[in-house]
Amino acid sequence: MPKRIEDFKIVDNQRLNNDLFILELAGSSDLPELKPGQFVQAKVEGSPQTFLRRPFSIHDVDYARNTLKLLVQIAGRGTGVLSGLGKDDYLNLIYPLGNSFSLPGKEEKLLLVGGGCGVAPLLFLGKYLKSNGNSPDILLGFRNRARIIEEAEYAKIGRVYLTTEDGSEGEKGLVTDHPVLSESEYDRIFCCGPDAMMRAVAGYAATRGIECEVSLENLMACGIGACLCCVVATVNGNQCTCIDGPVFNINDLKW
Amino acid sequence: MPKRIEDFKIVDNQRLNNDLFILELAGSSDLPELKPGQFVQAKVEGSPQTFLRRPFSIHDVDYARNTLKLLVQIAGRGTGVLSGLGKDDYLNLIYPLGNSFSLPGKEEKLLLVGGGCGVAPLLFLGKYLKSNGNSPDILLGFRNRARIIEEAEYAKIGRVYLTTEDGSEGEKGLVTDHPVLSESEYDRIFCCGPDAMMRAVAGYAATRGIECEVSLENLMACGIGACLCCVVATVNGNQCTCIDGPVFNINDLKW
Amino acid sequence: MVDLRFSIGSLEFKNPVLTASGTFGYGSEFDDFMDVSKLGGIIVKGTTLEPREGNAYPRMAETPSGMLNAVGLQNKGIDYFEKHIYPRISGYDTNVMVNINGNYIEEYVALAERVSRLEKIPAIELNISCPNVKMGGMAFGTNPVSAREVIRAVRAVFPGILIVKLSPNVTDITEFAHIAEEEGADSISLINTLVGMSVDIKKMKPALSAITGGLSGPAIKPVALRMVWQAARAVKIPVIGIGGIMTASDAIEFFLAGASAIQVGTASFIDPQAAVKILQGIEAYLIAGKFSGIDDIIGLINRTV
Amino acid sequence: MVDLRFSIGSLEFKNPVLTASGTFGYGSEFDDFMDVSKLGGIIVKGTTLEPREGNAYPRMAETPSGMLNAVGLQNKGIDYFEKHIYPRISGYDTNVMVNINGNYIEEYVALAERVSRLEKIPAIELNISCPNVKMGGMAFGTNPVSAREVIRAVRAVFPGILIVKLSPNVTDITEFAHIAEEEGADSISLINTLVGMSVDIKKMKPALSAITGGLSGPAIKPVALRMVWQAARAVKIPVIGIGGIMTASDAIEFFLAGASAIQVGTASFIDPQAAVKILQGIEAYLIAGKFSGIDDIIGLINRTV
Ligand SMILES: Cc1cc2nc3c(=O)[nH]c(=O)nc-3n(C[C@H](O)[C@H](O)[C@H](O)COP(=O)(O)OP(=O)(O)OC[C@H]3O[C@@H](n4cnc5c(N)ncnc54)[C@H](O)[C@@H]3O)c2cc1C
Ligand SMILES: Cc1cc2nc3c(=O)[nH]c(=O)nc-3n(C[C@H](O)[C@H](O)[C@H](O)COP(=O)(O)OP(=O)(O)OC[C@H]3O[C@@H](n4cnc5c(N)ncnc54)[C@H](O)[C@@H]3O)c2cc1C
Ligand SMILES: Cc1cc2nc3c(=O)[nH]c(=O)nc-3n(C[C@H](O)[C@H](O)[C@H](O)COP(=O)(O)O)c2cc1C
Ligand SMILES: Cc1cc2nc3c(=O)[nH]c(=O)nc-3n(C[C@H](O)[C@H](O)[C@H](O)COP(=O)(O)O)c2cc1C
Ligand code: FES
Ligand code: FES
Repeated sequence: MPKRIEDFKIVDNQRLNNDLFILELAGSSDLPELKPGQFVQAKVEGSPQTFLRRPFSIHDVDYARNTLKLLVQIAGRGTGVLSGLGKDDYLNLIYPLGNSFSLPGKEEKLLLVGGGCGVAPLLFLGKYLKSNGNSPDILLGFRNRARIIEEAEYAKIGRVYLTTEDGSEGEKGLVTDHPVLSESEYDRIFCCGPDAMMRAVAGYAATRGIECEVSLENLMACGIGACLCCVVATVNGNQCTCIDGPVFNINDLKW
Repeated sequence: MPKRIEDFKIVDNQRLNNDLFILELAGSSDLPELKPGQFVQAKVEGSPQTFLRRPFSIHDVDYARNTLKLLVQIAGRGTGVLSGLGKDDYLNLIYPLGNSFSLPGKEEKLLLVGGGCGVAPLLFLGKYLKSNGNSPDILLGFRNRARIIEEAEYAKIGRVYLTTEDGSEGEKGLVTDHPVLSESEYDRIFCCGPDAMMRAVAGYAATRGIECEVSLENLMACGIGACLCCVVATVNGNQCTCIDGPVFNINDLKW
Repeated sequence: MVDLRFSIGSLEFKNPVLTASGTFGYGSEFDDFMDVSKLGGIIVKGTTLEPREGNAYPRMAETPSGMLNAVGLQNKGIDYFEKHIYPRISGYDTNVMVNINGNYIEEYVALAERVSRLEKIPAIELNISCPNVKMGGMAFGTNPVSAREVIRAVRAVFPGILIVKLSPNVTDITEFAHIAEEEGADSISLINTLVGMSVDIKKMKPALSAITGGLSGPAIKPVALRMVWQAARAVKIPVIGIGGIMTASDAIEFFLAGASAIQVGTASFIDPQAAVKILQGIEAYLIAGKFSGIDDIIGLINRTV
Repeated sequence: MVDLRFSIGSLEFKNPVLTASGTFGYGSEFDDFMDVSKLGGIIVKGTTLEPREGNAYPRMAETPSGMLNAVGLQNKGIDYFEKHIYPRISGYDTNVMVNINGNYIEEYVALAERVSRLEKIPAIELNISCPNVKMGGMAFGTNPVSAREVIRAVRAVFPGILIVKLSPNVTDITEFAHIAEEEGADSISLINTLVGMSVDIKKMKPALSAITGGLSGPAIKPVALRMVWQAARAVKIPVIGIGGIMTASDAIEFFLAGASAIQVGTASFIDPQAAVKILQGIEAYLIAGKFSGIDDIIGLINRTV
């Protein structure tokens, strides 16, 4: 699937809370087929401190509207500027980038695990899996009730389990504390979220021998395999998270 | 008059033509008394290529509304960004900076000469002189009829003479070609505009022994006399256009 | 039409826009975005005799108008290059050049010999300026004695076009420019990255695993331009300007200062079409200025001051 | 309250935020914007024995995240300084220091002697790194032999606190740091500007009358930080970090890398209150991190890596 560089028009900027917003972007040409786990490199205009592009996972795709969505957390200067984009502003993207989550067999019992804004690629993945005939369980962890996002969307895909760090909703604790992990037998886990969470989930999966894929968020310069800045140590040596990833099977990672 | 650093709110951005616009800015505290010839240093936000502040002459002042106006020509990156400012945006200014045109005697016969966007300080100066009891003649040069700006405003101050390079309005040619210069006897000329124009007018004034002040637009870094970047060679050695100027008597300049 | 050709010795380039080593992969990474063959040439990733894993992550930090990298010459080695990459890239209708690196002079020499056997690689860029490796690299490029030795040794075995890539981390760039010329280099390219550093004040640690890294991007352009100007006045061989070139206007500054060609580096990360856009912009500038070719503007500022 | 004091030898500073020579005038230019006495110290304009007119206009060019200047030490000379400026600035309740410059060692020495008689000037900053003068300046600071000579000569006549300001335009900054320490300097400050250049492609001429100039601002921060880190590990005397410090966060990077104090330069042109804001930000960072004082974070990254 050839990569493109294209101006997208903002059709919506929905603020979820203090830190998070969802940009809906309309392509200026027909969207190619996109795969869950893929990401874009966005050029932040008007931010003197932002020199390089910023990578964001594809959060959702609507081929009928020819739009895609990014779920963005305000982490610093670049994302701060993006949060101010409004209707009819433009955002230049290089896309689609990276590999994708593997397509499981229809009979496999799947668990999607996400935390905080790391849930970004999970919605697209969940919808994709559902259309493939899967109905994955979904385990989401947030800091507290107020931070929970898009629960209703996930509920359309499969059964949703929640944890909050303060116990204000769902189970109290981290995703790996949720009882569903000991009660159910999964064939495969797809996980994305903060590094510590992914490592914990990977640890759980490894000890149980469950197939597990994680989506990494290494610092990137180019996003297209040209700079070798984004590497992760794998059993096959240093690999680029931008082209060999961002999705890796935990068996390949030297974690 | 102490210098200030202050956020101004844009109350109007009026586009005059492709290249020129007028920003009207409201101070967040009461404006101090400003003098014609003084300038501001504006901080351009959201322009990655603009590192330093940008100097602009005070074009007009309305103490009643607590606003001042800048007449800005789109010259590059910074002014391009400023042209996009809209109501309720903010512009941070360091002001008031620089010296000012001298206050002439009431009986003096005065000529204001300006060209292109170099007319910026002339409107404020003209109004100021008028309130002082002078009624200066005003000689303005533009490229063509379409570039003429604010003629009506100047007409309220004194008699307006026009030149255009293509003859589409007023006399054809440069300001120094205008017959009024040979027909009238002036005591004093205040001039600002492109370098070549100011030098030509200074030449005219010098040969006739007319007092003449010009307003220079040297490249500036600080605007407050701290960097010594903006110097002009004078009979007293290199002087800073930001504090010893921008207005200089041509007798002091080594032109 | 303006004449954009330039040449180094017997080697002709269709135009003076090349891509900088380590910033353009092997070219194919950019196939989706442009016709790579339109460029004057591409210089592939820094290559070594043996495969290298490079430095640990994190290897990159953004800085004001620039970036630091400490990749550390990760590459699969010359064997892999010859078998798997060479067949692929030798199809480009442009000059494909290899940037060679080593810990010891012997490695440089062995590598140069290997590359000299690759028919479709007309030139090597001898990198004595990589700041991101513990041995070799910049150690050669900042010491006049070892710079001379390694250039001489490589020149002795490499009959093709030899470009020496200089380090800016020196007191006097002209000293190294002279050495390269004296030892028979056909051209010099500069600058490689400036050694820099960034600290993560939240983690209270250096931002890079290797602590220091190489600074590239527009931040270094004024330094690069100055060194290119100095070097171009010091030597007669063509000088290739590198450093912070993002636009045609940047490139033209380098030509006016004396560069015969330029390389586009970090710019390609932000706009993968940067190199072709720069090429188009140069052409437009020459046409607007009624110049007959790129030669007309090379070193022009030396005539106007 | 956190303890922000720092000292060089016997000289105490109320805090480690100083202003860089040539960017803060004589302090009074900033009186309207802040209480200058709140700063740890100010270093006034580069001063010479005789008055100097500096270079011709244009002396400045904006560059990506930085600027080039080629002021060339314009100042009215030590006589004028003593008569007209000294009485005015000695009223500040902070350390006012003079940055001294010369074409010859004799001039440096004569100037140091003159300044040593000014009771309220406790320290000089010996500038051997000005890139914008034809003689002296950087020529001293990039040659180890003459650097040693000039430092030794000044040290012999100047009993006060001697800070040596180093040039970044050298292959090995630690060599010069060592020389300063060996010759009895009480402190070193770095970096002065990097030599750079800019070309006006419309006029096809260098942007500066002097062709080259000194690059300052955030663009140089990574290079400055690296050199400060290297120098601070090489010597025992306190190192004052300079280069592209715009915010408290930038300043903290320098402290973590080993600087005992910092100077704010170009930042003051864009925000005349930059220095006090940086001071406040440093204090806030120390409080948030529950540090008892600035000493706790100096060179901290050397302990975490
Ligand atoms: C493949 C991939 C997919 C991603 N998907 C999403 C997503 O869907 N939604 C989302 O909100 N974020 C996502 N991120 C992270 C996002 O790219 C960063 O948060 C963003 O670049 C920060 O930019 P900034 O200018 O606001 O922050 P900066 O001011 O540059 O930095 C603020 C903080 O963010 C960290 N940061 C900066 N760049 C990155 C980066 N490339 N990756 C991780 N951390 C970074 C910095 O270390 C710093 O601590 C993804 C990252 C990758 C690599
Ligand atoms: C005291 C003073 C008063 C001024 N008053 C006005 C005014 O009232 N209205 C107005 O439109 N302009 C005025 N100028 C000029 C104005 O400051 C510049 O046009 C502006 O800074 C250009 O910014 P830019 O980022 O758009 O251009 P850039 O992209 O930085 O440069 C574009 C072109 O403008 C030139 N330029 C850049 N900075 C300056 C500068 N400081 N002075 C002159 N030329 C410059 C450059 O050399 C270049 O050729 C004044 C300048 C001074 C020194
Ligand atoms: C990520 C990265 C990797 C690089 N790798 C190499 C390399 O392998 N060999 C080399 O000679 N230069 C290498 N360089 C230096 C560039 O080729 C170039 O000299 C430098 O980046 C300055 O140009 P720029 O500012 O246009 O990027 C690398 C630069 C970057 C940013
Ligand atoms: C306009 C200007 C004038 C300067 N003049 C001097 C000087 O007279 N003496 C000196 O030692 N350094 C001088 N410098 C260098 C600064 O003191 C400082 O070392 C340098 O600018 C780097 O810091 P910055 O990036 O914070 O500006 C000057 C810098 C600028 C920008
Ligand atoms: S970000 Fe450049 S190779 Fe992955
Ligand atoms: S602009 Fe800095 S002294 Fe005039």
